[in-house]
Amino acid sequence: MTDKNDYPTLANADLIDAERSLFCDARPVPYEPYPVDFVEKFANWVRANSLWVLAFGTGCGAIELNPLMTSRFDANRYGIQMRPTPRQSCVIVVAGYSSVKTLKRIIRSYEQMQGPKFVLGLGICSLNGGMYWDSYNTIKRIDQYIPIDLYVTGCMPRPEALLAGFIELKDKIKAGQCDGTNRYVKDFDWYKANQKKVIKNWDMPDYNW
Amino acid sequence: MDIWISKIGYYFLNVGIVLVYGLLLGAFIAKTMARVQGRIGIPIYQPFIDILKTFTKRQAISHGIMFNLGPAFRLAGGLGTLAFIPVIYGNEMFSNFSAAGDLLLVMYFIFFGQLGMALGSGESGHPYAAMGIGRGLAQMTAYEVPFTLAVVAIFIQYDTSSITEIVAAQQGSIWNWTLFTNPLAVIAAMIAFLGMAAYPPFDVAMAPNEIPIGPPTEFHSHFLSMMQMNRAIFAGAKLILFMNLFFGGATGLIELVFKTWAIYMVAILVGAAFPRFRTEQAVRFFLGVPMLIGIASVLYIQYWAQ
Amino acid sequence: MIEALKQRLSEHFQLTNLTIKNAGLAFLWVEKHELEMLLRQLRDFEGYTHLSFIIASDHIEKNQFKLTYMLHNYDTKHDLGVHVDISRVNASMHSIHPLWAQAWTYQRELKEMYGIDFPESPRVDEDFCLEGWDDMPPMRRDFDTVKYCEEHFDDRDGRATEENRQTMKVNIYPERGE
Amino acid sequence: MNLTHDFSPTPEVDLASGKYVKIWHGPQHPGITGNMSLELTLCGDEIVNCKTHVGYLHRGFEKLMERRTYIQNFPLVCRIAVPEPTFNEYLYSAGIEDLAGIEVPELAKWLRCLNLELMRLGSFLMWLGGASGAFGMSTVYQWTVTHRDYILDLFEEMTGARIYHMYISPGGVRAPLPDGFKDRCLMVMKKVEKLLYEVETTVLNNAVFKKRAIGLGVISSDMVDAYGVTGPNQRAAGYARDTRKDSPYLVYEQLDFDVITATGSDAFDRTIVRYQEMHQCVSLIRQMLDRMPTDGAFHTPTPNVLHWKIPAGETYVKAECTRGEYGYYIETDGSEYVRRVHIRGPSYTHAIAVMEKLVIGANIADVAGLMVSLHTYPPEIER
Repeated sequence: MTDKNDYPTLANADLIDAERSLFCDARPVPYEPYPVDFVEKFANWVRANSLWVLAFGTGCGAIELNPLMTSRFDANRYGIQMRPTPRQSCVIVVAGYSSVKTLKRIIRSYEQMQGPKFVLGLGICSLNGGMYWDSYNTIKRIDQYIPIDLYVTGCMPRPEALLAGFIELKDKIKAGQCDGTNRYVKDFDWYKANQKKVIKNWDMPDYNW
Repeated sequence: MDIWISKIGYYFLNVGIVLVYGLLLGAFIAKTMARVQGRIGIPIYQPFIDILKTFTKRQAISHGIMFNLGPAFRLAGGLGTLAFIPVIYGNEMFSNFSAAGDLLLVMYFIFFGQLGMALGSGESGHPYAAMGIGRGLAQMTAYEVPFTLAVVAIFIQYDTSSITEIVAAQQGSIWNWTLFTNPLAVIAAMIAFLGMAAYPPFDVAMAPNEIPIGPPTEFHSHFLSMMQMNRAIFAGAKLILFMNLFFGGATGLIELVFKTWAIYMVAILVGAAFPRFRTEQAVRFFLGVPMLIGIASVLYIQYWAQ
Repeated sequence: MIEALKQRLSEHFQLTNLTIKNAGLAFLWVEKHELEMLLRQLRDFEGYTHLSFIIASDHIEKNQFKLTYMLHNYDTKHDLGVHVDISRVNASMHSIHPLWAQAWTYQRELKEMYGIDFPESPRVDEDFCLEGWDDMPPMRRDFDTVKYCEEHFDDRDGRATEENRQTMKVNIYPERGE
Repeated sequence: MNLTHDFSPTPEVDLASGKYVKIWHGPQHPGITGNMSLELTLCGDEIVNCKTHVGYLHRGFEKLMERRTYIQNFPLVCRIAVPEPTFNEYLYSAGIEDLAGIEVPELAKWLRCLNLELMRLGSFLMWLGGASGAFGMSTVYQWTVTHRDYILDLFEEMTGARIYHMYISPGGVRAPLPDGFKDRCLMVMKKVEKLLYEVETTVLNNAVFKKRAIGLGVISSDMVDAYGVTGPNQRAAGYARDTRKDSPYLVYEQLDFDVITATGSDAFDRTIVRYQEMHQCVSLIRQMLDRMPTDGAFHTPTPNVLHWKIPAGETYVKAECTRGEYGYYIETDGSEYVRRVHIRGPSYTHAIAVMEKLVIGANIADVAGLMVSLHTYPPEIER
C-alpha cells in the first residue's frame, strides 16, 4: 500500500467552515493490481462479465437505455444490469450532452462509485459537442472532466450500437485497458481544475467519497 | 468430542451446499421472472460472477465500525438460521445442530440478521437507508404475527419444538404433511412467506422506485458480496424451514430441490403480477386476514383437531 | 367576435394595437400599467381563463422587451396574445402571480433568461435552469453564445467549426448557392 | 377561482429540530421521470414541503434557434422533447408555413397526422410502463416498452430513424409511405391492442394498484384553470377539452373520435383516461390507414432554403400532445433568421407548480407514482 503521507489532504476550500468537518478531505489513492498476474486476469474477466450500470439518465440518450434493458434487446443476457445507487455500480453512461448543472451531478456520482469504474460516453455530443457546439450551457468534451473508456457515437445511437459498445467495453476490461480510475487519481488536479473552471458554484467537497 | 468436530465439518458442508443452491435458485428465479417479462434473462452462473465482482472491487469506503459489522451480523443471522435447521431428514450429514427447541432459535435468528443490518445501515448515514430500515422492520413485525401464530399451531399440533421431530411426525404419507393436517396454519405461514421473500407486493424495504434501494444503499464492494452471500443462504434456509414445517421435509437432495423450488415459485408468481403495497398498507394487510387465519389455525388445532 | 371584445375592452383600457391573425388567434398591445387589470378583466369577465405562457422577446434595436401573455378561452376556442413593451434598461414588470398559480415559474425564468425583474413574485431570484450563472442573461440578443463557448469549453482537436450558413452554402448545396 | 399557489415554506419546518429530514429525490433516482429533481422535506413518511429543480437538460434551444436559418432549425427542434419528437417537428413546420403562407398538400396532412398518432401511441406505451414501474410492477414495464419498439420499427420504415425522425419538414413530409406499410402497421396495431387488454387485466383491475392509485394526487376542478392544467390531466378532472376537437388541425375533422373524460381526477383516473386514449389512438390509426389518399404530392416546394426570408409576423400554433397543449410561438422579423421561438410544453406547469402543490401531504412512497401520473418530460420544461 502507498503511504498516505504521500498524498496531502484536500483543501475543500469552497465549503463553509461548518460543513468542512462533515466531509472527508483525504485525496484519492491509486490502487495496485493484484500481485499475481493470473488473479488479476481472472478479476478482470469477472469485472467484464458483471457490469452494473448506474441508473442515471443524464441526457436524451437515456431514452434508448429503456429498450436496451427490456425484452427486445435484453442486455441482462450479458450480465449488464441497472443499479440505482452509485455505490454499487461500476459503469456510468453519460447519455449524450451534459449541461453544466448535470455535469456537477455526474462528477458527484462518478466519485461516489467504487473503483474499478468505467465510463461510457454515448452520442456525438459527449464526444465533441455535436449539434450543441455553440450552446452556452453544454460542455463539449466530457473527457476533460471525467476519464472516458469508450465512446458510442451517433445521434441517437441505436440500442444495437450501445450493445456493441458494451461488448467492446467488456473486451477492453478483459484486456486490462480500462484504468480510468487510476487515470483520474493521477491527473486529479488537472481534472479538478477543468471541473472548477466550468462549474461556477462549487459548493461540494473536492472529492466526494 | 469427535462427534462435534464432524458436526462442525458437516455444518460447513451444508453452508456450502445451501450457498451454491441458493445462488442457483436465485438465478433460476431471475430467469423465470425474465420469461414472464418476455426476456431471456441472466445466465445461470451470473450470481456467482456478481459475488466475485463485488469481492474484487478495489476501493471500499467505510462509514464506521457499525457499518463494517452490519453485513457481518447479517451473514451471522443467515448462518445461525441454517445452523439449527435439518436440511435433509434422517441423514446425519445434513441434520446440522438440530435439537429440542431449535425452532425458537431459528425464529430468533431470522430476526437477528435484520437487526444487525439495521445497525449497519443506520451508520451509513443515507436517509434512504434509514427509511428502508423503518419500513423493513415495520413490515417484518407485521408478517411475524401470522407466521408466529402458524408456528404456535404447529407446536400445539406436534407437541414439540424440535424441527427434526416435526419432520419425523410428517413422514409416512403425503396426508401426514402439515399442509393437509393443518391447512389453516400453512395458509397463514405462506402469506407471511410472501412478506419474508420481499418480492412485490411486499418489497417496501428495497422499493427501487421509491427509496432506492433502502438499507443496502451505501453498501458496496466486499460488504455487498457478504450480503449477497447471506441473501442466498438465508433464502435457502428459509425455504428449507418452510419445507420442514409444512411440506413434510425432504429425505433426499432431489426432493429438497423440487420442494424448495415449488415453495419459492409461489412468491415469484405473486411478485411478477403485483405492484407494491405502501408500508402501512402492508402492515394493515398482515394484521388483517392472515392474522385471523393464524388465530383460527391455533384454535382449530387446539379444540377441533384433537 | 374579437371586434366586439375590442369594443368592450376599449371602454376601460387604452389598447394601442390589435392584429387578428386568423379566426382563432389575435394579438393586442396594452400599456404596462394597465396589464394586470386587463388580464383580470379578461380572466374574470371575458372567459380567457387559461394562461398558456408568458414570454419575452428582445427588441434590442428599439431598446425594448416585448412581453407576451398568451391566454386561451375554452368557450370560444380563441387564443389571445397580450403584448406589453417595456424598457430594456432596468427592466421590471408587475407580477401576475396572484392571477394564475403557475405564473411565478415563467417570471422566474424571465428573470434568469432576460434579467427582467418581477418584484414581489415569489422565489423569483432562485436559479431556474442555470446554476451559478454570472454572465449576462443568456437570452438577451447581445449575449454572444459562441464567444461564451470559446471562452469556457474547449473544442476537441480536429473538430472544425464553421459558421452554419457558410457551411451549407459551400459544402452541402454548392450548386444552389448564390 | 381564487386559488393561488402556496409559496410560503411551511413555517414549523426547523431542520435543526431533528424532526424533519430533507432529501433530494433525483436527478439520480429511478423513480423520477427523466432528469430533474425534487427537494423534499419530510416529517416521517409525510412530505411537508417540496421544491422542484429543473434545468439539468437545458441546452438553450431558443437561443440556438435564433442564430440558425429556418431549415437548420428543422433538425434541431425534434431534440427538444426526446420521447415525442414529432410534435415539435409538426408545430415548427406548421408555424413556419403559417408565417410564410405555404399550403400543405392533402397527402402530407394525412401522413403528418398518422405520424403524430403513432408517436402518441408509442409515447403512451412508454408512459404506461413507467406508471406501472413506479408502483413496483416491472413486468408491465417490460411488456410495454417492447411493444413501443414495434412502433419504433414502423417509424424506422416510414422515416428512416427510430427516435429523431426529422420527417415532417416545412412544406410537407419527406417521403411517402413505403409499400406494404399499411399491412405491417395494422399487424402492430393488433399486437398493441392485445397488449392493452393484458394490461387492463394486470394493472387496471389489480386490487393493489387500485388501492395505491385511487385518491392519489387529486387535481381539484378549480385547480385546472388556475394552474393551466391541460391534456389527460385536465380531462380526468371532467373537462371535455381537447385541442384536436376544439380547434382541429390536420385531418382530425374528418376522423371519428370522442373526447375521453373521467371524474375522479386522481392517479387512477388519469391512468384510465390515458388507457382509453391509447385505444382511441389505435382506432384513429386504423381510420387513417383506411381513408388516406394513396397518391399525390407529399411536399410543396419551398423557396431556396439558403436564403429563405419569411416576412415579419408572429403566430402561435398548438397541438394536443400526449401530455396536453403543446405550442410553438414563432416571431419573425423579415430576415433569414427567426426572431424568437418559444416552446410551450405542458410539463412546464405540471411538473413544477402542480407537482409542488399535489405532493404536499403525500407519502414518500407515492412520490414516484404521483410524478408519473402527471406525465411530465423534463426536456420540454427547460428546453
